[in-house]
Amino acid sequence: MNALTIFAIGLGTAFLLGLLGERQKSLGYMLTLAALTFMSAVSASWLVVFAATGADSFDIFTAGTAPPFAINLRMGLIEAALTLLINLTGLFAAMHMGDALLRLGQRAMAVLIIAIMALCGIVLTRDIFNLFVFFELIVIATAGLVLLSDDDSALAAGFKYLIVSQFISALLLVGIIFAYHATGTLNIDGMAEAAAAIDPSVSGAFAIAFFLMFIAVVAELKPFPANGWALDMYEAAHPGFSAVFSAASGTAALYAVDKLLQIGGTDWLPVATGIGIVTFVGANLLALPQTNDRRLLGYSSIAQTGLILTVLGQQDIFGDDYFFIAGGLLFAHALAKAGLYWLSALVAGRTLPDWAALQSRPLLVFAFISCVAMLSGLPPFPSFYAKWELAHLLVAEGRSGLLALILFGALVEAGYLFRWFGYLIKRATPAESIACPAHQLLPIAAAVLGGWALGFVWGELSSSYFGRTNLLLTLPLFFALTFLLLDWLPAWVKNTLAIGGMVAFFSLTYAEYDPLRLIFAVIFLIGGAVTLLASYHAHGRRIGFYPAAMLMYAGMIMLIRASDSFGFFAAWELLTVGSYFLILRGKHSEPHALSYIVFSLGGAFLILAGFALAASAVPPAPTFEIAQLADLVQPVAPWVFLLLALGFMTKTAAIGVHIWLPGAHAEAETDVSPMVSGILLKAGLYGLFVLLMNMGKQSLYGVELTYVMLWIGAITALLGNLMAIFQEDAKRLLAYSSIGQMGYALFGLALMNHLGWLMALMFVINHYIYKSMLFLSVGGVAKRTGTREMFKMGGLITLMPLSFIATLIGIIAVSGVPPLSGFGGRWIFYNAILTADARLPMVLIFLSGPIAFLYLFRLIHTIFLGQLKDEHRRLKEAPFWIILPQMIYVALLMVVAVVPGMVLRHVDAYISQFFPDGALNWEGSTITSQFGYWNPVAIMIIVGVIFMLLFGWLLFVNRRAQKVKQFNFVFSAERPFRPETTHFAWNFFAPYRKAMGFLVQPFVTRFWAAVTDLLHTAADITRRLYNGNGQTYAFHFLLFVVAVFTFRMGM
Amino acid sequence: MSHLLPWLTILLCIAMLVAAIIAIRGLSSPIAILAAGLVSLLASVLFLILASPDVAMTEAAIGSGLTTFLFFFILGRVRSSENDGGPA
Amino acid sequence: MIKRAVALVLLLMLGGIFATLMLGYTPDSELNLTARYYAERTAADLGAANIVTAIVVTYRGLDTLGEVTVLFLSASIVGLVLASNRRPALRVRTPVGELLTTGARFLVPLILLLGVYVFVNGHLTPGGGFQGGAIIASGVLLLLLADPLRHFSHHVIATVESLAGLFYVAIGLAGLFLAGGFLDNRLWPIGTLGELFSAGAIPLIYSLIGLKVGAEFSSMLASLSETEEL
Amino acid sequence: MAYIAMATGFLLVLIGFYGALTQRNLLRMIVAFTIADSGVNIVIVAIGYMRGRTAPILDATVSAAEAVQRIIDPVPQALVLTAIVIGVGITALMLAYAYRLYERKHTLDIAKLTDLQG
Amino acid sequence: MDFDWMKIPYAFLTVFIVVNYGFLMTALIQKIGARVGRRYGIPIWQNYLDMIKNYGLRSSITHGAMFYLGPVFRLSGGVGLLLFVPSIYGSYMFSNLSFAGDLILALYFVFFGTLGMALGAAESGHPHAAIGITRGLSQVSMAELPFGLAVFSVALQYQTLSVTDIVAAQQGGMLTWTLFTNPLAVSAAMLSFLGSMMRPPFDVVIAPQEIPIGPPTEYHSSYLALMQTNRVIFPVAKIVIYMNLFFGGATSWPEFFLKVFLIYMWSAFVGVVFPRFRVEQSIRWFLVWAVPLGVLSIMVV
Repeated sequence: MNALTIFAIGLGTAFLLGLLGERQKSLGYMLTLAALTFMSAVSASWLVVFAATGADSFDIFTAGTAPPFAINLRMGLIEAALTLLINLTGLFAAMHMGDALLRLGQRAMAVLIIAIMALCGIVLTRDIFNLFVFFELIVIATAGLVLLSDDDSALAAGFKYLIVSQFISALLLVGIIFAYHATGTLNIDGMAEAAAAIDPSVSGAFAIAFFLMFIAVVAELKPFPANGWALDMYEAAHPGFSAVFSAASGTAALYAVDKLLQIGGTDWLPVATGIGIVTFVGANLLALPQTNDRRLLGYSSIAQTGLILTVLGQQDIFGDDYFFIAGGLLFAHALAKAGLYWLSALVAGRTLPDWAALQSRPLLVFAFISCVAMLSGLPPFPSFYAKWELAHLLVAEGRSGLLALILFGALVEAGYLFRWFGYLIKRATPAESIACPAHQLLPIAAAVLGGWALGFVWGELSSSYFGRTNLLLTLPLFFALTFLLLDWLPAWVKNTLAIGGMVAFFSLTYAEYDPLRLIFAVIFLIGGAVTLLASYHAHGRRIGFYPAAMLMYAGMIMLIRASDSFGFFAAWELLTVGSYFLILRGKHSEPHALSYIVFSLGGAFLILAGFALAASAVPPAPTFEIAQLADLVQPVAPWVFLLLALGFMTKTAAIGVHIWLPGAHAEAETDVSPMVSGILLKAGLYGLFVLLMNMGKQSLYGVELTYVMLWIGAITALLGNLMAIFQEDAKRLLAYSSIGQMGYALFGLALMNHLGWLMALMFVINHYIYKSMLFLSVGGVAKRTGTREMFKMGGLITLMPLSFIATLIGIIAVSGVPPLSGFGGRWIFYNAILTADARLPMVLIFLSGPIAFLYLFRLIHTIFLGQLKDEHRRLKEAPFWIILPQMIYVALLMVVAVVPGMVLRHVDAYISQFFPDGALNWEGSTITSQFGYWNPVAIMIIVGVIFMLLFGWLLFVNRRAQKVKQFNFVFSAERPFRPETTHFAWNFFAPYRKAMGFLVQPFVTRFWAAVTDLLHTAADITRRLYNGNGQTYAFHFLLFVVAVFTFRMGM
Repeated sequence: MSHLLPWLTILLCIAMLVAAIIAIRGLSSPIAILAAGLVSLLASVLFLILASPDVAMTEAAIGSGLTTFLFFFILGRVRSSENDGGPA
Repeated sequence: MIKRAVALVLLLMLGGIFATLMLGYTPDSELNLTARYYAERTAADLGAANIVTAIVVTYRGLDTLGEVTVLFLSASIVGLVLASNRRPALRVRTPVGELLTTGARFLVPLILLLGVYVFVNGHLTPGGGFQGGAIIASGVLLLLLADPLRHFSHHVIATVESLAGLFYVAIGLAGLFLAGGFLDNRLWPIGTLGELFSAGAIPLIYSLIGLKVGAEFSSMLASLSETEEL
Repeated sequence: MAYIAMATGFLLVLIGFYGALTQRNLLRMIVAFTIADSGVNIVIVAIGYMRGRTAPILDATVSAAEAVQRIIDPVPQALVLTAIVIGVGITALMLAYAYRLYERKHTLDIAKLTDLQG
Repeated sequence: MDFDWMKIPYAFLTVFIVVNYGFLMTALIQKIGARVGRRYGIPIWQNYLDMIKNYGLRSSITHGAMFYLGPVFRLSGGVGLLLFVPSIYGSYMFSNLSFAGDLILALYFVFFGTLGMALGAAESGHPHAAIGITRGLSQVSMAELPFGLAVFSVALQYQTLSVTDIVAAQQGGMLTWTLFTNPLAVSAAMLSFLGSMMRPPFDVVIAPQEIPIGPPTEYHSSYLALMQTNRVIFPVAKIVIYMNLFFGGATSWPEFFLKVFLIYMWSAFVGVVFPRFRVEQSIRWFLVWAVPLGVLSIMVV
């Protein structure tokens, strides 16, 4: 079907609607929908033709004469795809705005159809003046469609829009006529050839003419300083129409700019990039302090258009990946914005927390989060693949400064979008529940399903062009997403399914891993399964828990199995997102989950930049293998190492980037905390292992990077443990202790010798076991007592003996007291530091050893020992399903304590290929290093024998011991009457705080708070730019024109 | 007559600029609108001189005719509702 | 005061840009590529005497189609904008001057005739659909001024407008299937240059445009007058 | 000749913009825009003008054969036709908006229509 | 280490000797302290009387399982520490159960006793016990740091983690003792020694007047008896480590008794002179004085 039929049908229906009387409104509405469906069908048919045959685009002539003398349209793969997007957005917008259209009658419907037809015109036409006419059509149609909204400020917004459009059209007309005069033709392709022919020395006429045309069309894209008018439109217009305005007209204007850039040639590309990047970063920054949801969406859509404009500006270096990248970003933006705007129609309140009304409908929440994920470029969606290629090509061309800006903008955008998601999930639901009639749900469903489908398509594209894996087809992610469909099942069914799936996957694949990866695989899968056992205690359906958990585990196992950098990075982002959803489930976890996602995404972007830098240094193979990190050469290698190390350290919460961990782990649910703390932190460690394994020692400006990591590890260990001492909340104490332990592991890794790595691995295993156990036992106690504050508990040893035993064993293991496995870690540590060259950081590690013992004792003393409170007298033991994993862990600890060789023997051999000297040799039950040997079995026996002897002796002597209750003691010659008065728990280590308190001031938190405040105040200052007066917006536009002109002439 | 043409155009242009300035800085709205109409009329004459009759006719019919009328119509509407206390 | 100063500075800079644009402009002595093609081929291909009309209607037919839609849009939007406060026109108006009513009765048919003449001879003499339509609209305007109480049936204007639009699109499509391309005027024999029935479909198209533009302007004026109240 | 016309056209555009930027009354602003539009139209037509040539109408005086040497560039005129009509369309729309704004907010002063900010 | 069974009776013998020596020595030291204060002091065999009395008491109360295990942990910590380190260098009989890697084991085994004591006392629910534990843990944790640094520098110096080898290296007469080869480490260790001996400058843990004997407040009869035996064994065991590491170890029992007595006198001597530190003062004192010495000893070796 010829593309012109789009125009014919569009106009025909519009005029036909004029015929219908007032009464046949519904007939008119049906006609409108039919027309829009037909137009979408035409472009869909073209898309199928081009996608199938891969034919290149061809021209359609009008008026029977060849192009330069008549207007021609070009229909190609890109045009077909864009027109399809525009028509579909129009169709769904019409469906969504049904009631408004019916209220305003056929004229409004005619205006809508003509608007959509004009947008298709902009995409198809190859004639400059025709482009101008269609732009004017859009201006008038937009001004008209703004009336659909019932908000009375829409009129003012429409008028401001018209004012600025007058300026734009005046400049555009002058530009066109002078360009015509200089080149002799109005056809874009003709003009392009003629422009190339004109020698640039005559910089006068044509360059300025092109400048005017270019600046006018770019102004349609609402660039940052000059877009006050657009924001009012977004805020005031009917959400259905705002979707069209941001998705469809944004797309059309972008493609128009792309056509213009063909004429302008390469020396105009930097101008486009400059405007684009300023818009992207500026709009995102200004979106931070926004409270009105539609205005925020307005800012976000302007930012995304700016990003795509930057990509347009870089098209010379992208070659044939250009449409893959620009298309990925464009479609993700369009679908996400349309979806979000349509969602905003359902929500009554206009501030962000009002969106909490969506909580009652899980499907709408899923729609919201898919749109947010699409916008921030998270894995399964097209923008993720596009972002990956964009980063790689930018760095390959040495434009890493631009990439840094883009990543900064993307981080800010992710920040305010996930903050919004946090409000949606956590805030109190407002009174009026949302009414969602079918005709408003269908468009949202279409947008979301479109997003996921495009995610699959882009996956196929990226696997065929670049050899990347199509994420949606990988087994773990597929398994995780099936849980989305099974979410209506009861929790225990899903739990069994999950555990079964994980164990099955492990049994299928455990042969492939080398010893190091095997340990991590065991922890992630088998460890995950054991931790999931604790989830049996929850009854009901736990909507959203299992998809998130499975997403996290899928991300982790894919991380291990990833051999190339793309798989690694995709897995990294998957586990980040999965863990974010898990953490967000906690009752008060909203701010912490937000800081977690922002830090993790910041780290992920660093890793992305690192891989891009690495890929640019290596000859361009389709996929950059992780192993290739090893042969990076000097100028690039230290920077890659720095970026990747920083990225991984955000995940292991090294000091400086640790502030998200306490909140995230403490506020998470009972069975989520062990998962997040025991298992997730190991992903960061695995990253560091891979990095150090491949890149070894690097030095930047003469500074040994591994030495710096050594110090960071030592400081983290000390401060992590020190902060843990002063915590009143049990889970926060354990969270800070995780930071400390991770500092230990980082220290071990950074020692860069055989035993250091062995110690780190020993730590990985030990830390998983006892941290999960401690979190579970504390979680069980918190569930029973209802509070996490330690001074409110006390004396629970009699009521919850099993939890006590688990915590006791955990404490002995963590503090490294001989019989248990903790001592093994310490022993290897000693041997390691004897051989290591750097000695000063050891001091901090020595100090953090005993300090670790302090806060652990505080944990067990305040919870289990001391005085039992009256209200806890009738507490039962923690639920069975929380106790069971703890007992498994106790048994595991015993096994690892007695026979550490079973686990570490193979790993020792594996590490020796990196560090041949200093290997331990294991024979029988003794382990000898060059300094001494350690026989865990013998120690266990000796200590056991002495212990039993004395215990027997005491039993014999005290046969008739009289059991006395806790409360029965004399205290300064009186019998205490209230247990609370004698339970010493509050500010347990007061002397330590007096002595070492200065080390624990929250410098880092204050630093990050200062950074965010800076961004917010900057945004608030610049926000005053938009004072609502249409004339000032006209001023801004002219200022923008003059500024870009001087910038261009200056360049 | 053809040698007179350049002088005629100059005169015409000056008149147009003066009318435009009046339209912008004019005291009351009606005078401004009339001045704009005048600018449009003079423009159509200028188009004739520049050998484009079609445009001259359009400018005359639509530019000066209809636009000026639209302005007066709206001005009338605003004026009338102004003095009788404005619409409810 | 600062606003004026800033405005002046800005416009000076813009003026600078325009000045450099103008200095770079050299009127070319020969017709450029496209203009020469039009000059040579219009008479032979389309048989239209007025080259500008040929360009407007056939060569850049899509522009004109867009053009007409612009008017259609602004008419319907003005209707939308002003429709919301439609009051029953039950007002008594001071009787209109004698001179106006009789003059109107005499002049209106003449104006309509002139309008029709203009857009029918669009392809021969200067002028065409837009100018003719405007003249007809001014005729309708005169009627309105003369007799403000006359209630123009919106339905009539709307049907005229829509039918004209539909026929225009139909001719375009016909051109696509029968003749060379969309909006091609060689549906009918182009006849001899200068004849009334020459240049294929151009006269038909232009008269349709004339009717449509006239209808749109008058609907705009009618909706404006409808909101008239005491 | 063409220079004079073009210069006046540009001056008109500048005057129009100045008016649009400084006038607070909506109607006066729209008047300024119409003047800017006329200015632009004059510039466009001035571009097409060639010295010593006549209008692009083939009739008795200008036969089809010698048209190439005699007529001026018809294309700008075709463009101006459309530009004028579009200009009118937008002006009509702005007037309707201005009226509706006046009706709803009882003021024609642009500075008072600033309820959407930030 | 091939585990030969003959070591068990010898280990019992060593424990028996050390226990008796401990009783007599601590009584003697207290007598000396009293005589310095111009008091007559307690009879030498006072400790035996206390033991007999405590074991003889018929009434014994217990606050729960962990309370019961507290003293057991404590004493097994003391005995274990003693047995893991060779008392007499060179003699097969009295090298106890020591093996090559026992230096680190000894360093961490000290915590075994402290942990047990703390848990047991906490179970008693007595606030004094809890306050005592806090003070004890804070102070000991900081006191351990210089000692750990000293041990590490010694290990670096002799490149071994076995106590026997270290003692072997110091057998070449007085001048080869670590005291002279690595004075910084020894000074740091001796300062930290004060911290862990609960003698007056750092005895705020069991501060007799403020919180009557701190953690073991609720213990009496046979539990207290066990603790008493540990109060005797543990210092000796700790001194044995100091002796072996820094003062050339003991080749015969009389040399063993003399050196242990002298090292014990060092803490008693300092204890009598200085007033009691609060916990944060003692922490700061260790940080300012002892830790820099330890760090220097590491850097120097």
